[in-house]
Amino acid sequence: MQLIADHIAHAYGPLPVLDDISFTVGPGEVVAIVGPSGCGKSTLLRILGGLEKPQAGRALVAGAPPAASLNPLTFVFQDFALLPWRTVEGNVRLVLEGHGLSQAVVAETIRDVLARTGLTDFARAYPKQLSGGMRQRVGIARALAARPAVLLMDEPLSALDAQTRELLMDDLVELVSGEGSAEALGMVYVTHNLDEAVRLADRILVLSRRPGRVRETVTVAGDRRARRSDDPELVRRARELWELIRADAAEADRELADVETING
Amino acid sequence: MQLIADHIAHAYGPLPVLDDISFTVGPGEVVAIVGPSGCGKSTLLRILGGLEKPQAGRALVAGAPPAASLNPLTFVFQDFALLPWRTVEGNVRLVLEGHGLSQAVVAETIRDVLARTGLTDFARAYPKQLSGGMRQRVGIARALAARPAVLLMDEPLSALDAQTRELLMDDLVELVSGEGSAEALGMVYVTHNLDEAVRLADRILVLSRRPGRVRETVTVAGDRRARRSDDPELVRRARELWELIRADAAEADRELADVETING
Amino acid sequence: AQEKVTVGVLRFVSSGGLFLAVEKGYFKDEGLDVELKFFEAAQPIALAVVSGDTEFGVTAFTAGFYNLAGKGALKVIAAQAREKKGYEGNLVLASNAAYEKGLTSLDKLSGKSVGITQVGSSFHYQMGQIAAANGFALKSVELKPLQSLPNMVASIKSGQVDAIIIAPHLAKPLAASGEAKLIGRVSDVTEYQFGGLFTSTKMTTDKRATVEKFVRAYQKGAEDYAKAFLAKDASGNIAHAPDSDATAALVAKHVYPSEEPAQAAAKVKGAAFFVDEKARLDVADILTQVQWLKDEGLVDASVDAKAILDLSFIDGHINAN
Amino acid sequence: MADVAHDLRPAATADNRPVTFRGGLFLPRTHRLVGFAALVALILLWQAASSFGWMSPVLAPSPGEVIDALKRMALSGELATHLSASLVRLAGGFAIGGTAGIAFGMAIGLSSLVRSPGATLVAALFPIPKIALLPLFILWFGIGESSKVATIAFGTFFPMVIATYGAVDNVDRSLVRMGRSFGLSSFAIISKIILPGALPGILSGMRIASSIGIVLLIAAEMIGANEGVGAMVLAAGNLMQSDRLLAGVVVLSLLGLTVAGVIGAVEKRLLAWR
Amino acid sequence: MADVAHDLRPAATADNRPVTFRGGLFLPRTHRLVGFAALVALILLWQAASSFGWMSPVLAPSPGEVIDALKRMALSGELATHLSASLVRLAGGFAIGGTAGIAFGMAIGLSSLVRSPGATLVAALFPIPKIALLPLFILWFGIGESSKVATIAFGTFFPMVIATYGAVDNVDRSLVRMGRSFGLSSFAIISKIILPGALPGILSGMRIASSIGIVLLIAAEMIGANEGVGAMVLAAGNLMQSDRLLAGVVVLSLLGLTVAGVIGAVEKRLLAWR
Ligand SMILES: Nc1ncnc2c1ncn2[C@@H]1O[C@H](COP(=O)(O)OP(=O)(O)OP(=O)(O)O)[C@@H](O)[C@H]1O
Ligand SMILES: Nc1ncnc2c1ncn2[C@@H]1O[C@H](COP(=O)(O)OP(=O)(O)OP(=O)(O)O)[C@@H](O)[C@H]1O
Ligand SMILES: [Mg+2]
Ligand SMILES: [Mg+2]
Repeated sequence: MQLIADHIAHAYGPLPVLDDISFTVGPGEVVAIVGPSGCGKSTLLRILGGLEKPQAGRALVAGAPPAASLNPLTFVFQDFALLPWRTVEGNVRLVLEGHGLSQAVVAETIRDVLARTGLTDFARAYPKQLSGGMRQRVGIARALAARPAVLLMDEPLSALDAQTRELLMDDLVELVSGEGSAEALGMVYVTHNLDEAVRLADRILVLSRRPGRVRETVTVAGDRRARRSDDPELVRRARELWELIRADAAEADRELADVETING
Repeated sequence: MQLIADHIAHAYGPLPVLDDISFTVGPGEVVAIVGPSGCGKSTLLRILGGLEKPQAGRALVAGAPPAASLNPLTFVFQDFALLPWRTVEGNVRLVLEGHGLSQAVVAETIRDVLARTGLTDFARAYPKQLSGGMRQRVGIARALAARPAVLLMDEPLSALDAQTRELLMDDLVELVSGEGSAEALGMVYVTHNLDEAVRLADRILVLSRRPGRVRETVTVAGDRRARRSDDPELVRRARELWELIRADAAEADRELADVETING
Repeated sequence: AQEKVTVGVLRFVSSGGLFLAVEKGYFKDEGLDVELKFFEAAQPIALAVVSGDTEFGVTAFTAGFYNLAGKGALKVIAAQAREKKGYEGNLVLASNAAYEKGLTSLDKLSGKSVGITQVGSSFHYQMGQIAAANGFALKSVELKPLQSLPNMVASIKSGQVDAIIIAPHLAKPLAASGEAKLIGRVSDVTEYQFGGLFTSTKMTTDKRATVEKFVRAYQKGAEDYAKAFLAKDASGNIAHAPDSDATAALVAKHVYPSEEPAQAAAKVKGAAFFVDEKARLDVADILTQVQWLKDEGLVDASVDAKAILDLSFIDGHINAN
Repeated sequence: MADVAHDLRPAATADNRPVTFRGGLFLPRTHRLVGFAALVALILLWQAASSFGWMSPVLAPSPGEVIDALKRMALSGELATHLSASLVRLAGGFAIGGTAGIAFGMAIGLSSLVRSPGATLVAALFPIPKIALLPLFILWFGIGESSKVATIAFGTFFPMVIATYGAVDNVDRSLVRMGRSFGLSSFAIISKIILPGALPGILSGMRIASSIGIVLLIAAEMIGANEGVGAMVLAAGNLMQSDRLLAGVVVLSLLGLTVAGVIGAVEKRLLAWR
Repeated sequence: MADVAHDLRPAATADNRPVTFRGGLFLPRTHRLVGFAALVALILLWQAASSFGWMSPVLAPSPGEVIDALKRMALSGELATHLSASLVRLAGGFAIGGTAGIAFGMAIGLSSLVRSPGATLVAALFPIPKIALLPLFILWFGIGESSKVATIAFGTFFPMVIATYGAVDNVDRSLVRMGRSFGLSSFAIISKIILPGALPGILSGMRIASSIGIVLLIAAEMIGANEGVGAMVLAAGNLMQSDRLLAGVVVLSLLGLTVAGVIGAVEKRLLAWR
């Protein structure tokens, strides 16, 4: 299944936040989205996932999702969005309920995704009892459990330390390529971490400051399974990306652009 | 004013999370704390700020805070903790109320911290109307407004893009050294971003996995105002730090340590 | 200066004597500035007199009243209305359904359900008298306390109860419209002292002069009431005095304050219970009432009926020996 | 930097279909007019019920008759008298009961010292019917205005206490911790964090308590009241004047709508941030 | 890697002082025993009031007398008869009114179609005193059990509706959005996200509604009831038997405590996550 952003534009009241965004992502592909804070990245993901109606343009899908997929377009939310009254396990179970899965399959899926996110010991803890990074991992575990065709990830590793992040990125790489029995999946990956972007993405969309517009699309070539974080080539690409962004930053210092304010 | 961690240890029920942490931080100093997700960093900050009682050891202060300080030990929370019913401006004003400040001083302070965090245009927006990174910046603006003697920052830039992060780090550097009229302040800086740690810190406490214990204390020498993110020496230090941490990660893969589980 | 006293009262025609005494200035003549305090239930009136919030009260006698008065705080000093043969009085209605099944007279009430307002109310007592007079046990009747007159009307119309005892101004329209059947009059069975004027025991001892003045004016009101509404012609029918319309209008002001005066006055005339012209109490009946209620377990055995009465303010109470 | 493309829009294939919108958040809208229409429908239903005889005309007159009765009462000035008497009692009683209820509810929600005894006494005293206590009310407050105001104050106090402490219990404690961390005084935390956080629950409690207050006008005006909508309804019941009785009911109902409208407006203003 | 130190503990200076603890989050604790003590204190106060004559013995007997009356009623089996009759009505009425109230409140909170008419009708009908409508209840439901159950059902319905829709309005919509994003059915979102999220408010509403239900036993048992605690209280009131009246009040109060205890236990279980 392919997910297609077709000239998407959006505004909140007088505040334009997205301007003419188009791209495609299919199985085995990762599109990373980087851009300044408040430029509309989360809004774009919501539109792609059908949670918000764009003011112009459309989010489209082409092709059928894999039969086993419980929820073809699956989010990892920036603010986690965990149910505080369910345990870690219960939060994951939420997305498995109502699909007629057997008890055994449900239990096995939960066991698997909690193990992958290092939460096995905290299966019965409530969100309130978790650290920030653990909450974020519950959000990831839940998304994995839904067997998505396209994952819409909003800064999914932002609260994690470098080593946990490494491990989870390895996991994501496997997922995307469809290692083992699983099918390959697509991923839209919003991040502010350029290292993550070059490590994971096939294409990196660099958005301008609000209203977010695609300033550049950077292609990262080569098998992502072969990439290593300390690969000098990747480090160089990340530095390049950074220069690109910094130029934009210098251009318009701070958020004093002449946009309509949201005030009043 | 100095803040002293004196053999602090803590546990939640059967789950030990901190073990014998000691360090000192004073005006003009930055102590960074890095460590795996869930190792007790946020807990440590809460104990240092008097929000939680440690099971052993003490948090101490020595010396008087600067007279102008509204709140000597000030937090930037990992989950922002904004009042949803107050606007951006109102959230900042909260910490200025009740100190007998004149209207003009309050207004000027708010103007200043919002400008520093790039939120001027969103002064009257409610938290719900902000992006993740903007919310985080409100938390920073609020902390700055309180004129702290020691800032306890819990991953304060985690939701921000690289360029905004750069700008805010420059700001923090100035703050710590007491540029201009302001007094120098101390900072305890929890982060999972090693580049941030080497860029800002005098000392980096590397914590082990839960229960968090100081594995290493890494000193970063040199004037922090002269440091640049792309300084090869800093990049080298960050890489060293990463190696140090990775060794720990390899040692005990994933969170399957033999700790008592929180389950049941 | 006039002495201020308040009287607790319900908006019923049977308290007409009191209203006339106010309207015609009899209290003023005695140097009393009387304020009427209208209540919407009888119970609080007695309580207000006990607590000293009002000096006097006029209501019907109920088991509750006797229980309260039996504790020594209240004294009954004059009469209100009375059930008397040949005058307006409570009527017994059967529901249409019950009537069709044969409930056509009072002696057939045994085994039927009868709606009353409250346990220990006058209706309850009157049902007891009917049972005694017709030779069946009260226990054989299923009494349904329904609390309010609208509830009674609703119950009889919908056949929820087989019969009710109810005041004539409500009974007659029901019977006339065919929504229920009239099967008897209470006054055919028994004469009955409905209620009285009472005050606190403290008043009768500490402010005797005031009480005497009040009673005198009250009696005058009762006399006017009797003259206007209760006079009979030779054939025994009520013959209203020529000024009865004006008198009724005065009463109506208090009973139906919101209604058109002419219509209200007519209602007053049509619902005029018997009131003794000198406001004398039927003492023997009160003793009988209390005894019956005691036998039924509704009035505490320790209550001394005679101690409730202070007969010294009016001469010649009926059946006083 | 290589491989820059500005439009990756794919060729539209027959297979393309829009992503299903799934953003419905169950955020219903309020339409004043629809609310009004519902009231009209209720009155029409009532008219139908009396036209088709589902309600006996003796017990329940038609809307027309009731409106007539209302008109007469309005013209004679009687309505104004009753309404103003009741409004004073209601406002006084609700002001006392509501304020005390919020204060006590806050105390139960905030203090270990108050919580157990407070919550227990509320649970024990709330279910006591006011009517059963009328004798004591007369004894303590007399038969003047104070007993009437007290009846309403007592009746609104208890639901406000329960709603308030429920709402306080539900305030996110991480915000309280934030307030503490900035050295806010306990008073500031209570007034700036807990009270606004509990406000939705408190306003919901006020809707309930104000309605209960109106219902209690009847009980309150049982005691020596000549004026007041409750007294009028009672008197009309005793005199079997069902048109007046229902006119009184209509007035109480309109009163309830007004109070609910006011609370709704306050809610809209104070909870705009949601 | 250079400059490794394992203990940076400073020399203790005279000047050192512990960081002030400021973690008090206003999370009061519940102590059953203290609650019980409060009840005992209330009874002692009552005893004192009657011993020192603050309450006229004519109107309010001492606790001792009331306990005597209770004992007599318990021994004669009268208490059991009244209590069981009332419990059946209360349980039935509250079950109907509560369930319908939660369902209707959810509908108001979730659907634009229901919201405006629903909220308006509730605001208009809640303030109508049940007592004024008893004649209509008799007409519609008779004077048997159904009118009694209906009275309680109506009385508990309205507060439950208001509490429920207030609670639903207050559920964090970002959680609903999450549910939508995982393709949960509307039913699943309502039952798994909105209902649990609204639960604290609903339980608080249940505390209020159950107390109102107990109060309404009196109104319900006004109509043709010979058995039931409410009927007993009414009869005792009519007969001025203040010891029996207060005995009835004590029973209602204990009933209220029991129901509150049950709700408290449910709350403790279901809201453990807070
Ligand atoms: N209120 C609590 N009750 C029980 N356990 C808790 C509580 N708060 C934290 N913990 C546990 O304490 C441990 C440390 O949590 P803490 O938030 O201090 O971690 P952290 O180092 O800040 O992690 P992260 O980088 O993910 O934010 C975690 O295992 C967490 O589950
Ligand atoms: N519900 C809303 N109402 C009004 N404005 C909104 C709303 N949600 C977002 N915005 C505004 O839209 C803009 C883009 O927000 P968005 O969350 O998409 O940014 P973002 O790119 O994800 O930023 P960040 O990296 O900080 O998370 C911001 O200026 C924000 O203030
Ligand atoms: Mg975002
Ligand atoms: Mg943390």
